[in-house]
Amino acid sequence: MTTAMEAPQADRSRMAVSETDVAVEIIGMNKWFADFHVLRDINLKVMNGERIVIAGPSGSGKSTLIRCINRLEEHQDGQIIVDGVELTNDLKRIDEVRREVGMVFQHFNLFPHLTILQNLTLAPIWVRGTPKAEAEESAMKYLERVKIPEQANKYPGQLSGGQQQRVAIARSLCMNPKIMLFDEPTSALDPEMIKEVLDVMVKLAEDGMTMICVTHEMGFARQVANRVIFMDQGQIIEQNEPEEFFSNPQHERTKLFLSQILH
Amino acid sequence: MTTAMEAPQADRSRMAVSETDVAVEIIGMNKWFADFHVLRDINLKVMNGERIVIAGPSGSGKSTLIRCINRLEEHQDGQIIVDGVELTNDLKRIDEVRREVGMVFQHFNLFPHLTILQNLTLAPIWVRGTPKAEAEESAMKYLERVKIPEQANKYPGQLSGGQQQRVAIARSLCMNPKIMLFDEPTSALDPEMIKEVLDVMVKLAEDGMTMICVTHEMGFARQVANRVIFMDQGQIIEQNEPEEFFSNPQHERTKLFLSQILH
Amino acid sequence: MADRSLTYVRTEMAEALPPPKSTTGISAWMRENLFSSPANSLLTIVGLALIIWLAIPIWNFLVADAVFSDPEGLRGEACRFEGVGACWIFIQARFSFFIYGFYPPEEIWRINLMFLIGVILMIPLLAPRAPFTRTAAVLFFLVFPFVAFFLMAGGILSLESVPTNRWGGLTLTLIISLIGIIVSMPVGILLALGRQSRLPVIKGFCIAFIELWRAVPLITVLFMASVMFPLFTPQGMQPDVLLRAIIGICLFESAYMAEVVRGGLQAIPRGQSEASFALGLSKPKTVALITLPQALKHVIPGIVNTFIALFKDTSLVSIIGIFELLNTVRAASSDIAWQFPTDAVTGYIFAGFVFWLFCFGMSRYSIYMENRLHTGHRR
Amino acid sequence: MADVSEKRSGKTARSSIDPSLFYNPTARGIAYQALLLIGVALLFWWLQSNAAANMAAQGRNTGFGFLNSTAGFNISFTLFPFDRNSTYGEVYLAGILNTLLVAAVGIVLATIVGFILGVARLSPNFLIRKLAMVYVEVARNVPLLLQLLCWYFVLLNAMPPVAQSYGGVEVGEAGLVVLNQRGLYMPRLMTDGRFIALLISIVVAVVIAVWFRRRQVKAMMAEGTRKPVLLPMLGIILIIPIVAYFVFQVPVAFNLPVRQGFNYAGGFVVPPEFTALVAGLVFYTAAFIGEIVRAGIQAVNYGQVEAAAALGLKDGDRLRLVIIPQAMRIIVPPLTSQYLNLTKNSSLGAAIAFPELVNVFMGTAINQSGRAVEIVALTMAVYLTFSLVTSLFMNWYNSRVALVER
Amino acid sequence: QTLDAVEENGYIQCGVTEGVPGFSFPDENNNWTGLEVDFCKAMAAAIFDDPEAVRYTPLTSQVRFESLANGNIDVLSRTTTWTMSRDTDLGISFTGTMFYDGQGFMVREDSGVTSALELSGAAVCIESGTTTELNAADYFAANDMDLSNAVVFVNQDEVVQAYLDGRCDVFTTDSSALAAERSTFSDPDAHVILPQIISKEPLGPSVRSDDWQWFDIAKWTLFAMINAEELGVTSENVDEMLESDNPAIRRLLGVEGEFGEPIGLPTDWAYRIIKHVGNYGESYERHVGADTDINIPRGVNQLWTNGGIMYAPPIR
Ligand SMILES: Nc1ncnc2c1ncn2[C@@H]1O[C@H](COP(=O)(O)OP(=O)(O)OP(=O)(O)O)[C@@H](O)[C@H]1O
Ligand SMILES: Nc1ncnc2c1ncn2[C@@H]1O[C@H](COP(=O)(O)OP(=O)(O)OP(=O)(O)O)[C@@H](O)[C@H]1O
Ligand SMILES: [Mg+2]
Ligand SMILES: [Mg+2]
Repeated sequence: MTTAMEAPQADRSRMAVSETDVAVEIIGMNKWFADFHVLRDINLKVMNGERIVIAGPSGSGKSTLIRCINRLEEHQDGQIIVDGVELTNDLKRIDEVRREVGMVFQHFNLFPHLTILQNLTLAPIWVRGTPKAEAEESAMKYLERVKIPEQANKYPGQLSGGQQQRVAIARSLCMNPKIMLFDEPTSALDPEMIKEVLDVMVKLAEDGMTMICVTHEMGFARQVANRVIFMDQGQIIEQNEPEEFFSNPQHERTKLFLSQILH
Repeated sequence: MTTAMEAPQADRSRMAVSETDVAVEIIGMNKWFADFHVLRDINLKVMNGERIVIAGPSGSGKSTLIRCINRLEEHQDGQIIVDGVELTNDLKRIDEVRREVGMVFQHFNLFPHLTILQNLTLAPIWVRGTPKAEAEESAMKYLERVKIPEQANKYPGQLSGGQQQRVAIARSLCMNPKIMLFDEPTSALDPEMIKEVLDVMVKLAEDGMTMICVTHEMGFARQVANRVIFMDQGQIIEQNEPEEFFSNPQHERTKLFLSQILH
Repeated sequence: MADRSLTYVRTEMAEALPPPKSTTGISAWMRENLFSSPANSLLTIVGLALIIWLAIPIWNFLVADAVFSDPEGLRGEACRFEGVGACWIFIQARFSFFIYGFYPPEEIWRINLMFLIGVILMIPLLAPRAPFTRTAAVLFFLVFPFVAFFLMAGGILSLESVPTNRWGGLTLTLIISLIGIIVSMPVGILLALGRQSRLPVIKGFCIAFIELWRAVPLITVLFMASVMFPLFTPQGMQPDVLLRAIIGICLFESAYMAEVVRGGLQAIPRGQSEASFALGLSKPKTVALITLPQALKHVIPGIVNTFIALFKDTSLVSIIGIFELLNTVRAASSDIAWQFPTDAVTGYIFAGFVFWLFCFGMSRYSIYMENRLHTGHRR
Repeated sequence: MADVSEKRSGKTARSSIDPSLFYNPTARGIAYQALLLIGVALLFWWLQSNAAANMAAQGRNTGFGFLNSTAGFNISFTLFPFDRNSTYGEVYLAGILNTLLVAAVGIVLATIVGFILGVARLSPNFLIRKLAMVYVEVARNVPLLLQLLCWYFVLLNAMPPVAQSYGGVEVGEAGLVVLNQRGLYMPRLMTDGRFIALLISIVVAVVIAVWFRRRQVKAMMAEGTRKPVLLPMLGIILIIPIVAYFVFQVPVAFNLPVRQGFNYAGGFVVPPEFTALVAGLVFYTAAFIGEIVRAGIQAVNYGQVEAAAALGLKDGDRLRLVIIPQAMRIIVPPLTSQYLNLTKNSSLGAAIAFPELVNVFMGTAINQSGRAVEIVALTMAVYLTFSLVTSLFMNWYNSRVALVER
Repeated sequence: QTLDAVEENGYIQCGVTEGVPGFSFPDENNNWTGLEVDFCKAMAAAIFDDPEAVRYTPLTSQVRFESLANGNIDVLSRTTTWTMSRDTDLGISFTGTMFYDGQGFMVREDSGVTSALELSGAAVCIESGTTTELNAADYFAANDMDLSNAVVFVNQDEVVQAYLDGRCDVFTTDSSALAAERSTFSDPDAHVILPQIISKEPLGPSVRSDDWQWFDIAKWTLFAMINAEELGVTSENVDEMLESDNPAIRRLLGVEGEFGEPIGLPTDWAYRIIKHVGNYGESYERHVGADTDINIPRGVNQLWTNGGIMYAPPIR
């Protein structure tokens, strides 16, 4: 049993994963959309500080899975425990979990009627009750981290896609989440912009953030993931550490999938 | 400045350019958009059967120049003489010129409410007064020439971009134009489709059509052009025959431009 | 993955299972749609109470306490008692009056014939992918109005002449709205084109015309038509009240139609007309063959909506004494022979239902067209 | 390359060539416009000369002087004292004010009902959703005039006659709130100039309350703690006027509705025509507003809601901070035109005897004075003004809230 | 000239009410009947010898004068009160009085009101655009009564409906119309018409002022009907009366003299009227008399010889 500790890359040395420190635990989870069994018998344990990449063909349930983690979708069977809180119909718990889990969407979903700064401070002010000045200060810090402090007073519509996605990441970070979820954060971007977003994500990984990413950027997976999970037809088909996963896939479907995307 | 006569390629041998046979002549032409001086002192002479490619950075006035040739834009100074007719405010002359000049647009601009066949026969019937049966017959001939006769009764929305652009070319040809203008005919197309359109254009060139093309397809320019004209900031910076133009650009701006697009 | 090994390969694929009982079936549907939360349950109860509170009296009035037949022939006496609900025999008895107004009974076949022709012509216009659309359009908009007029008015071909003050009922409602749409379409198109013109005088005129009529309520236009038009026409050349009302409605409706058409024209990309110019088509031909057909296709739903509004608005002509449907209903309910406690209400319900039927039908049609346009001609 | 950009600007077009005028687009343009002008001028001249001939034949006067002459009829419901000695000018004013009153009350109520409807149309509750749909489909597809008549006569039949008034009293006695077929009678405030002071104090109180709310919200954002807002606001609005009342010794007496003979006299009366007109307008317009609200909310991308949820914003905050501000941009322009429609539709009050502008001015006044042209023009001018103000507002709003794009 | 135009058309265009029983009322087939309709028929009879050569145009009170003045109709016979301003200012002229009417009040019997002077503060339903509105205001003001409760409708239909539904205590209009409306109520006995007549409302036909010949035709049509009653000529005995020795009757029936010529009519013009329509008394009894639902006593509308004020200048 290899833990993330033994991950080969040098830049991972800073993170500290301890066995007892479970960020997300999913046990025997099933989900249906009406009659369609979209997630089947999902079991997954993510440690604090771990970085998981989820890959798989379109429609395999990747998005649905990570949306279940912060209860944007409801599951019907099994358990999901996030940061020690089990997700049930209890609104209070859901709010609690969502405060600790940041999420970045494929289409950014910035609020177009607010400036960048307002986008960033909205949740800290109204959810955490942070004083405005303080929230703005920390927002500027995160904007600097994603390298666009000069855009603070513009509106989302005035930024490029890459810039918008970086703002979206900063917006999540402003809530000081313990876990970050990414749902194909780069697939709506032009090639030049993909890099600037990935850079930010790599930096985040280096800083030790627990991350679960749905992405097809295999370079990114190689560089930062502790584990790659491959899904098909709503099931986890295979998981492994990146090197092994890419060089030596076990399952037939994995092989097929990899042959298609790594040309 | 080399004339088209001395163009080296073998496949150009069929054309017959005589000095006295001027298709388009532009003399000291200037054009303004409100206060913006978009075309400056343009002088250009195109012989019958010549193929001109116009290149240049975005915003340099290429589109505006060829749109002046069939009076989609009005010029304010200088003379434009097309097929012996000077373009002035006289509606009759404009109609005359437009009948002899075909134009293909970047975004095809097929008429979505008409079938392909109706698109092709519209102008012959309503402008030339050709009987419908005859117009349809010749339309089918041109559709065969652009290799999509089987699509005649579909609507433009049902065709791919490349097919649409070929229809657009056929539509212009149906009017038996003496001169064809192309405004970046391939830049809205996916790579696979570019080729099918360029093929049609090459064929057209081989048949001896007088053509003025705005395009960034340098391969095409090399293959068929008699002359390449390079524009920047509303002026003709340099013109030369293709081999010379590409291998030995004279002007600083041309060099810069070529270095950018030929990687 | 009970023992958390990093490497995991699924050996056996999990089969798709049916969803748990609790998420399917009628009880799950009810839980989801009616009782998903305490607040939602409360709403359900309120909704149910509202339905019961409304439905019982409505049912009683329309059905339980209503008079459906009269063994002694249709007479007003049958409904003259306390607590009577809707008196349907009243509608039965005066039905032909509501539909045809004062039109001479022996000439009613002319109206029916006119309706028949109209409906036959409209089928290819409204049905998707029907043949002869163009022929039908020409016939409907250019020929049908004249045929209909001569059928209605008579006076030629040995048809007895029927003056306009004998026209009435639903027939008149339909006539007014159809004339309204047939006239306002071309006028509206011209105004919309004029509003797009770069010639300042033409543009200004069209804007002023459109904005004036759109600013004022229809009832003032009708009042104006009835009291002011006579002042502005030469003596002896007096359009009758109906014609004046129709002129007023057409002016009013053209302005609305112009705005609808303008919306369509603006949606056509400039490349379309440029391509047309480049082919050598003149400006009028470009408008007629390229821009306008596309624009009109885009705004069919808008046109239908305008027509619905116009159809409802025809009821206002009753205020200036024209016997369209609503006014025939009112006139009938003040008839001595049909005095009973609910005469007005019964009449209003009938008129309301007829209007509703037409308007609802048209709005459904417009939604259907809209959906079809979204998908139409796409791959 | 020659650079001639300084030589001249493009505005000075050259004209060295002079084609035959017939084919010159500029010349054609001028000709078309001249034709139109001449046509319109001829039409107006024709109309004017007909009118002049007709008026002369009928021996009629023209001009706006009649506005100062006595009207000689009563208006049953006015916002200022009006009797049969009032002038036509006052009739005009009374009509405008009544129209505005109906419009104002109708707009407020229709907005409330419409928003509730719009939200109900999107409710997760099946029953509520369908009920709202039935409402909308009925209200939109039946002519307003018919609805108004129904409301009016249903209302009259639902109310008791005077003798059996709700809250009724014996002849000669004064009631407090009385409801019957003649209207809703309420006490009317009787007071003198000092009452103005009270009014001012209420305005001041509201201003202070609004300022207070701003301050609290700002503090809330600055310090990040929730602070009480509603209760203190209510306190401010109540306490200041009460203090003012005692300080200025404002005399407050009420004129109560007294039963005399047929009816109640005195007090403030809301006639059933007003109620029916407002009810009908609200019922009808709310259906349209409901659809606008629904479309506005639906137009907000669902991703926005999800993003807000993912940030941990609660249901209410999501609505208030994310959905409503975005939906409002889409809702406001069509909403204002519905407001304008409601105002225009209030003219149907003429059919149920509510003395709004069209009824008293285009109806009664035109018949008593015979000044058709003047009165039609004056009436239309009012509605034109409404429409102009509305479109000015709409332009202003659109430019203010337009999303900034690249 | 109106007569020429009318003869050309082959019919008279007559403006009538939208339906007041007894005066002008359409049945299901749009056949109009009533006292005022008889006048139009009489004119048609005089001109065409055919009482049915009439086209009826129902008019609201707002549009009636405009319609006449502008030639939409040839004669207005629509419960219209003859007043000076209307006669002089609107381009129309009244041709005589067909019915001496006056504005009255109707109340519910159970209200216990017996006199109009008790009506202060009552809610009054009125149709707009009529003299009724002004008369009521004058009457209430003159008697120091309160008329702040007037409810004014554009259409008569709504006025009646609102009164019946209890919106008003009082319904006021010309007493003839009150009687006519009452006859349509489901319970006519529950309503009483108060004795006070607060205005002079001579109802009569009117024509445009610009055509004196047409004016005379209209005027003498009415006078012929009244004279016929006075002379005892009825539609039944008119043929026998042709043989009468009474010179007045002989002149009336055109046996003696050429009285039709100056107004462009044949000499037997009055004979035609009486033959087809009858004399004034016949018409009155037929439409509003004691045997009808309307039941308006003859009252002042009796001939002057019988104590009324109906009086026509002699034909001579
Ligand atoms: N709200 C929904 N209702 C019904 N079916 C849904 C819903 N959302 C997703 N699905 C279906 O569930 C399946 C899994 O969807 P999901 O979005 O999780 O796939 P994915 O792996 O993220 O695919 P992609 O790579 O295209 O984003 C798909 O077949 C999809 O059609
Ligand atoms: N209708 C117009 N009004 C004002 N300015 C215009 C107009 N059309 C073009 N321009 C301006 O004129 C300049 C030249 O435009 P043009 O379209 O001819 O450039 P181009 O060389 O074709 O560029 P591209 O390669 O991007 O098509 C640009 O700066 C453009 O912004
Ligand atoms: Mg996905
Ligand atoms: Mg270009």
